[in-house]
Amino acid sequence: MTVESTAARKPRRSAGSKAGTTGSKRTTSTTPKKGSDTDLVQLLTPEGERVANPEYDRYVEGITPEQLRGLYRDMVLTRRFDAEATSLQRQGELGLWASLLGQEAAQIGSGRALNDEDYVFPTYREHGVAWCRGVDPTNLLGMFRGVNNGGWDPNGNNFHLYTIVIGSQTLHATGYAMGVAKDGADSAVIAYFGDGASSQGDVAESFTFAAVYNAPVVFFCQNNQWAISEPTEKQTRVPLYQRAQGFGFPGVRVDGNDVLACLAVTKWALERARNGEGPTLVEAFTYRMGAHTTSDDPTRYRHDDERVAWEAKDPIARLRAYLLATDHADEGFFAELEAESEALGRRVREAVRAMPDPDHFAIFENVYADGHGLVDEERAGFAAYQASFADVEGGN
Amino acid sequence: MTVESTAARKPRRSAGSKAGTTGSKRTTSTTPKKGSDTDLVQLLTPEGERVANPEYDRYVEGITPEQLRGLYRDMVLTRRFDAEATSLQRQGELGLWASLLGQEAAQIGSGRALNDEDYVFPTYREHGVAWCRGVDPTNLLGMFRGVNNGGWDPNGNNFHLYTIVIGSQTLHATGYAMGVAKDGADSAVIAYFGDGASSQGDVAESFTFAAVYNAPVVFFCQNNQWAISEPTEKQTRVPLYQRAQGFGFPGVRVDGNDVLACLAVTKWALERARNGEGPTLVEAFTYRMGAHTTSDDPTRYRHDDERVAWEAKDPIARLRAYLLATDHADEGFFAELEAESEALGRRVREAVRAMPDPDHFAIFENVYADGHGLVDEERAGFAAYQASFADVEGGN
Amino acid sequence: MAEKMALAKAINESLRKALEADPKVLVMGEDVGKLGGVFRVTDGLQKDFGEDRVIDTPLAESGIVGTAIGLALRGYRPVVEIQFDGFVFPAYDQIVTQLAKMHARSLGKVKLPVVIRIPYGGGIGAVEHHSESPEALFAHVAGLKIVSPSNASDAYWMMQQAIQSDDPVIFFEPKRRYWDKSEVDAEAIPYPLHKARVVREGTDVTLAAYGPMVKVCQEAAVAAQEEGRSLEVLDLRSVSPLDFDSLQASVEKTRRLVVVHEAPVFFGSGAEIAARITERCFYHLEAPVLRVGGYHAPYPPARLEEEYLPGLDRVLDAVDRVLAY
Amino acid sequence: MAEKMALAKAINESLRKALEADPKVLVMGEDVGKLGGVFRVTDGLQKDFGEDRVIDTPLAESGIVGTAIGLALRGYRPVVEIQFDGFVFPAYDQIVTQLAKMHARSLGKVKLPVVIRIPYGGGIGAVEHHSESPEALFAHVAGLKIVSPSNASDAYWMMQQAIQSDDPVIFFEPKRRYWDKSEVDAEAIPYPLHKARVVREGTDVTLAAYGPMVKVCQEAAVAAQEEGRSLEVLDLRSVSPLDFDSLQASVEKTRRLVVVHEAPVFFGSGAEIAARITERCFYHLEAPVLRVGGYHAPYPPARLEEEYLPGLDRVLDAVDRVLAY
Ligand SMILES: Cc1ncc(C[n+]2csc(CCOP(=O)(O)OP(=O)(O)O)c2C)c(N)n1
Ligand SMILES: Cc1ncc(C[n+]2csc(CCOP(=O)(O)OP(=O)(O)O)c2C)c(N)n1
Ligand SMILES: [Mg+2]
Ligand SMILES: [Mg+2]
Repeated sequence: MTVESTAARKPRRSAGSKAGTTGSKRTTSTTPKKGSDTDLVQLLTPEGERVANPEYDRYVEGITPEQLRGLYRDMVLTRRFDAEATSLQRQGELGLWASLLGQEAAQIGSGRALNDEDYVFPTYREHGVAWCRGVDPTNLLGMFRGVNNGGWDPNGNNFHLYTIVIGSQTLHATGYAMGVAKDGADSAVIAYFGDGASSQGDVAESFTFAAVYNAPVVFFCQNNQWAISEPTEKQTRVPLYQRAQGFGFPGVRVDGNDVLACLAVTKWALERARNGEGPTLVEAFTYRMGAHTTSDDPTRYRHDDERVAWEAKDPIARLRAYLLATDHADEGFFAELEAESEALGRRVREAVRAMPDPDHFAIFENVYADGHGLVDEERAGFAAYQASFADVEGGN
Repeated sequence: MTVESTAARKPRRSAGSKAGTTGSKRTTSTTPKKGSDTDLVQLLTPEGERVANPEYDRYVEGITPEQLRGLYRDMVLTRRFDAEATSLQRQGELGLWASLLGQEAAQIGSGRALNDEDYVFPTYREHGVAWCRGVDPTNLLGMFRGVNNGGWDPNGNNFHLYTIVIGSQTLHATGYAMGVAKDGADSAVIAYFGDGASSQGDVAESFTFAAVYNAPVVFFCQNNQWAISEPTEKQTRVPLYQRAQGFGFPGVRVDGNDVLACLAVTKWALERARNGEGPTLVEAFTYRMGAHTTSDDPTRYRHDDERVAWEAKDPIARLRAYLLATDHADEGFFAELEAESEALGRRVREAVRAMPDPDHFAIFENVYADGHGLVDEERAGFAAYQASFADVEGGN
Repeated sequence: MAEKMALAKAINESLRKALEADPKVLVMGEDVGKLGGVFRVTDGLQKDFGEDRVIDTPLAESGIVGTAIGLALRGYRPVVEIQFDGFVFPAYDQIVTQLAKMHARSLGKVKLPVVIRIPYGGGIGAVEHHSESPEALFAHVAGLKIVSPSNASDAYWMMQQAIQSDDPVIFFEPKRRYWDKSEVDAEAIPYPLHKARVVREGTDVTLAAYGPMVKVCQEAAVAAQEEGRSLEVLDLRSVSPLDFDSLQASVEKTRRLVVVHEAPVFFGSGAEIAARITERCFYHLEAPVLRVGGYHAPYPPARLEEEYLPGLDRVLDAVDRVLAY
Repeated sequence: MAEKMALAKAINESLRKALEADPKVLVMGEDVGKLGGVFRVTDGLQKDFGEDRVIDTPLAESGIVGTAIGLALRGYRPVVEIQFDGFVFPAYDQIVTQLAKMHARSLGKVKLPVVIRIPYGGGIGAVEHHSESPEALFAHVAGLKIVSPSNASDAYWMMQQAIQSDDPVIFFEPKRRYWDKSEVDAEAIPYPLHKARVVREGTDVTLAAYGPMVKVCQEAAVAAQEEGRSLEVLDLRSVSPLDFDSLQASVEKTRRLVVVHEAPVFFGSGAEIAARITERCFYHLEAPVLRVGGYHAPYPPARLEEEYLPGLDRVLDAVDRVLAY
């Protein structure tokens, strides 16, 4: 994948920099470096081997086998829920579904790094984070079923509503974090966004505000390699985690399919926030295994071998391998989890099917907190109009 | 000046980073460094001494005494014009004026680095660049007098109209540069903007587009230390030139009061653009000696000693000292220039006073290129309305 | 010559024709390339015209419109896609303060032939921000032209005309009609871009609509006929300028007008039409101009959109009311 | 108790009172701190309440509104300043898709008590983007409330009420009236925020306006009186909601209505008022509702603004016309 064919086609304008006048020897200018795999924080290899990391090990030092099984369980149940939602969409119970398949480690690792008092600003794909926050999975389905635009109380679990307008929630998170700092509270804020979102002006502005006000916020970018049909190369020509530096705070790239690494790096970033060290950018390098949403057809723009290659890095498989190799889990655990998984799927399926359509008058509800004359007038007109049919039906 | 008092007030959240878990030793994360004066490209000291710079010297190597005198003349005449405009505003001939006082070197140095075919996208303060492009200075005054919103043909001198909405022109410049690349043309584009503007989402988006399409554009940021009343610390906590790196192109900070350095660095950046190496960010470190505009009162927010300290770095004085020390100019030159300067002031003064008010019907002109029924209708109504007074006046 | 095709396909063909005819025409937006857009309106264009002319952009609407302005300044004629109605707002500043005003700002020196395509409106059961009708928010702004076709033939021709226009045009595509087919005659003489068209003649009441609501009005007219009422249906086609002459001519005949649009009624197109037609036809009108449209509420979740959107019954209810005067 | 003060000073006093009364109230924007804002509306507030509560922000309007939303989610009540009308558009997305809709999106769980102050309108001889009246672009959007005071007393009280409101309020400040003085009684019982007020009684024609145009209408009424015409002047004060009851009551008396605003007529407030009042008062109106406002053109350079803006003569011309029916 080249950066842009415009450049590639004109021989006079070759992409990338030429040798000669530019380069890192230039002390007075900053020259970007291309990222390499060594930039990636990894604690568990795709094969499930634990590799030491002098800087981040301490954040998962005391982790117990039970906690490891917990992370595994979270990922499995999230994936199960996600699969159920996908099939509910196929069955017509949902209008749309945005699958997190492949991103379980990024979400569970970061989600489990949080304290209860921390506050989360998700996109529309953070089902795993929602799970960690204790949001009932069925509540996530309301907007995809079309019965509401956000089906939970954000303050119930300190998990904000899903935000569809790309990037906007990063500013809400930053403002919230500015408030946390003003309150002198001991909590942090985390904003999720995607690789595509990194191009939005709002995200850059949130970096500026967070840096200037030294806000306790973690910017957690799940680089799943795609923004619908566009590969990350259409958004940036250097690794995204490097974006933070020019705004005055650190950025780090973590293996987004390694739940331990995601946990550790997010804990580090949250610790920075709590210690008054301000914002951090975490780029979780992961992969969207499925379609963008159930409306999408990825065969139009990407090769299957890419997905296959990423399957070898599956976040769940690698933790399973590790649990088995270390005897931290036995077959009984896996079997039990399988059953729990099925039960979850069943419960979600039933709950969705039982989800009632909203009352028609919901259109007019909560438009304003303090009311608005026009809404009242239109509600009354609507009621009269509806009643006129009732009359006819009654009359016949 | 602290980064933000919010942080300063809460002992738990100290601004800046603590020792310990962060730092540049961390290979997997990028940690911003604070800028220092050694970051600054300088070829002429404030005292007018030429200092060698192994990297940028070659861009001014063959410069002749005549060219040096030319740069000096440009700066002097620009300053004279600017002063005239300020006094025209005081006399009520202009509604407003945005003075470039102190920024002459940044503008003349960068402006004289350009080829005729290059294209410039200014803010509202680039009077010196306009001068370099050959735009008649009086044309710049139309919008400040209130007779038009842009008084020259952008394609006449490849100098776009002044843009007031902060940051928006950086995207126009990037798009224009994308077009230049598509055409395979041998020219470059330069976008001017301020330190305050660096916070706008549009500027970040222009960096993204320029990098992704490898567009031949130079982002020229005049960091004049202030955005109206806000010091640069309210926009960023690291030097602005570092912003570019995270978008994948180099940034450099140049002494914005050193016309030679500005010339050299801009030439380097333009060369990169022409060679197909894509965008560059140049931060010209300079100072707004005067008020933000004639409407502003800087005594409310900054101490005079700051201005006094910067006066010692005056861009014109230092080149004068160099010209004298090297015998590249004699008193005759300075006396002649003084006279030319006065003549320019006189010419501008007279031209402004002679500038006619626009015809009333200009309101309805150029709203659309291909016309619009409503505009025609409203113009006709306006004409009838105006005529009704003429009748009355005629009747009386 | 005429060929039956879906509205989305007609736009695709129109873009193809423009790309072929003029090397300065560009297509740009999110996912317009390989994917062919989320609605496949640009399907196959990148393959045939290259990444240089059919450009997948970064995910940043202000950047898309802002660079399109720059490209237009360089002599290109960009056709920009905004993926959905609700995502045009990050570009609003560039549209309102730059795109709309630069021609005037330059005293006519600069022209910005930029087309902004926006699939708009509801009725497809989508999630939030995917079903809105923001045309009034653009019509208030001088310097922009706003059009919306209701059928494939108009979509084809109006896109040709929009691209040829030297003014910025916001091209609102009725997304729920993308799959509706009608005859497109690529050799026809096009109807003027900003002129309304009587799509059904009638004598009792005029229904005026554009984009997705034209079909609803036509169906209402058929239903009304069964009740012995003769409704005239006017497809406005252009929201800025609005063709008040055609509206006036129709209202002078029918003496009653109902305006129908999906956008909220409050400060919507119907307000402007009602105000001006009342002024123009004060002595002709037997009843106030009535408006049928969205409520003053965010576009509701999909399971409520049928109640929110103007449908046949609500249009006929307004007809009843306007005839009751 | 009552004190004569300029409109800008009244807002300053009102902000001061709010900052004193509620530690959750914040003031934020570009240059609102040390400088006290380019119009000095926030003069002295940072000195007295600290940088923690009166916050100079980075130069980024979307960031200002977006972080204000976040602060509101955390329990704060931010009062945001947009420096000039023409610079609100970079924040338009956050206002329209987030601020306006989050209460509904959360099914009422979340409240966003954010006030956005916008000095607006022309008449001060400014350069481009400093004289616009974009209220209609916000009124069309459900979830926002839009108000505009015409005098110091209303400015004081309406700001108090806007800050107390649990809904987002766009507070349009008539910048050319900033220096106009009138009595402010800080102990009075405030008039309802969204209710119009008859500022002059009359019988022949109703003039309806808000913000800067109220004074023009009052002057027109005085001038008309000399010609023996009795004009009623209604200060609408709120653009969303609009007080149609008060409008109706006045029109039922005078039978003629002229709406005056600086914003372009096309798709402006006058359209909505004309449409709805015509519907409500169809049998009372002796003439169509007439509108006086800006033209469908970018706000012109300062030396043309007198021709562009509605002034006394244009209002009286409309009065003549509306009486000629
Ligand atoms: C402002 C805006 N523009 C466009 C869209 C349409 N859209 C929805 S998701 C998406 C791609 C997002 O990519 P990324 O940020 O990488 O997140 P991912 O979906 O991969 O998790 C786009 C373009 C949108 N929701 N908001
Ligand atoms: C979008 C926008 N917001 C606010 C303003 C008002 N304004 C005009 S100049 C200015 C400060 C600009 O500072 P900087 O970018 O540093 O440029 P300088 O004036 O110092 O040259 C502000 C806030 C504006 N013109 N545009
Ligand atoms: Mg992605
Ligand atoms: Mg500055």
